[in-house]
Amino acid sequence: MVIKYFSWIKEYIGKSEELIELPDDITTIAELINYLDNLNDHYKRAFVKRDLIKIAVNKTYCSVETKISNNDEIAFFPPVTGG
Amino acid sequence: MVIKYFSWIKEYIGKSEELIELPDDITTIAELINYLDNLNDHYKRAFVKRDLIKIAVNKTYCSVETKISNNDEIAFFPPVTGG
Amino acid sequence: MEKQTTIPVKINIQNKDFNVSEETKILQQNETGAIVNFVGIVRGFDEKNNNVIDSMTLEHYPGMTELEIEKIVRQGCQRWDITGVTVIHRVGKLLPSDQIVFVGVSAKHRQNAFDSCNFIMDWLKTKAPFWKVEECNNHKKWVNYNLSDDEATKKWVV
Amino acid sequence: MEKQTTIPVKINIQNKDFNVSEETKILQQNETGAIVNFVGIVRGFDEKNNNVIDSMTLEHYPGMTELEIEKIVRQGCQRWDITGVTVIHRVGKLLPSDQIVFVGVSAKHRQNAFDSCNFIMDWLKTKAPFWKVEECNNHKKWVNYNLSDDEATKKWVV
Repeated sequence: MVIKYFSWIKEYIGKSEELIELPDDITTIAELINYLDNLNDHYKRAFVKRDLIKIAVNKTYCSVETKISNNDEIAFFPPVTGG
Repeated sequence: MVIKYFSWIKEYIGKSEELIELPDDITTIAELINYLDNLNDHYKRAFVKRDLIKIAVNKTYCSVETKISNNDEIAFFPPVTGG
Repeated sequence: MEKQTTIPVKINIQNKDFNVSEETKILQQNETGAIVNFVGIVRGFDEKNNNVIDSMTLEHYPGMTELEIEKIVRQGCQRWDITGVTVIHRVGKLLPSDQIVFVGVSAKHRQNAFDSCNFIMDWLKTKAPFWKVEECNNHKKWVNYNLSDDEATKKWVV
Repeated sequence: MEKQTTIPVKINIQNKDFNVSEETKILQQNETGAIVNFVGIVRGFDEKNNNVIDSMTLEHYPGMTELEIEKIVRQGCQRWDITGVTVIHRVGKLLPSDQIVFVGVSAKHRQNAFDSCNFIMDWLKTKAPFWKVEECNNHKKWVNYNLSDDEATKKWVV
């Protein structure tokens, strides 16, 4: 699974993209966030304001309940500020 | 008094501008229109749709009740179609 | 407190064409964050009468046209917080797809630019003394005004 | 009857600047009578935090940005009778008074151009994945989103 990070989330985690092997017991975005949150303090800091964080699966907005699989591209980013 | 005509009113009357000496008994636009209307058929034809005609005194919109004097610049024109 | 109304305003009635990029640059002031431009284009077909148009000629009432546009712009400046306004209207003979009118407004914030540009354009359509005559096969026809243009101004009545 | 939605649409995410005149010309189609352009400008001052800005850098999510803008444009095409749409958004480093975003819409009639341009801009602000970081004295600060941008989209809910 590819995970992409943008803006200050990218800076907190220290990378813009990573490839992980999705553990079998993780089936939703909410579970993935809990998994990442427990990896180390960088992820923990990034996901502190998790209610604010926007999520995309395969480049489409989705919610924490969205089902995911190992072939998906996940992205975590703050509210957008273009225009 | 200068009177200006625009668009199809100018064409009906056959001139874009004329200088007239305002008769003493004419004090409003309504009276001026009646006076012009009686001059000849060209004016009569121009003023047939008089409810439609817009009036300006000294380059400001006004109504048929507006008081006028010999120093004024009067204009008669159809509803505007710019833009 | 009275609203600031001493912003740069440019009003031109002219035969020659205008350049939208240049006008956009001119509208930029210190605090500008948003610019909304309206560009009117001569259409080659008169929908209402099902007529092809070869050309169109615009006449206006010199002096009064500028005064009326100034009044509209002043109202726009009082109603919205904007940083610059340009109105350019062409007169004389124009061909289909020619640019005919430019209304550009700059503002700090975008909704003020959108609304004031829309407002100025709507009122220009019903108040500024311009008249169009359409030419087709050496036949000319004065354009009738649109009732829908009067309707359009109603949304600005508070 | 389904609305015609096969109009020319151009969506570009790019580093380089854009030319408003050229984009306006491209928007002109056969039946176009009105073009409304929105141009966003980098401001040199952050009002909310009382900060001068030296420069700003924009990043985006390649692929998703284009998809989100396409969705917004498609909704605009279904809702209004329009003849062309162009959206250009710059990324990378920009300086105060640089042009940052262009949204242009052409239509037969002006109100459709005004409303659809306003609609596309409002939704772009809340949906298109771009992020701004402001630079000042070698210090950088990610721009916070504006609650007022969410509010702005509410006027389009029918």
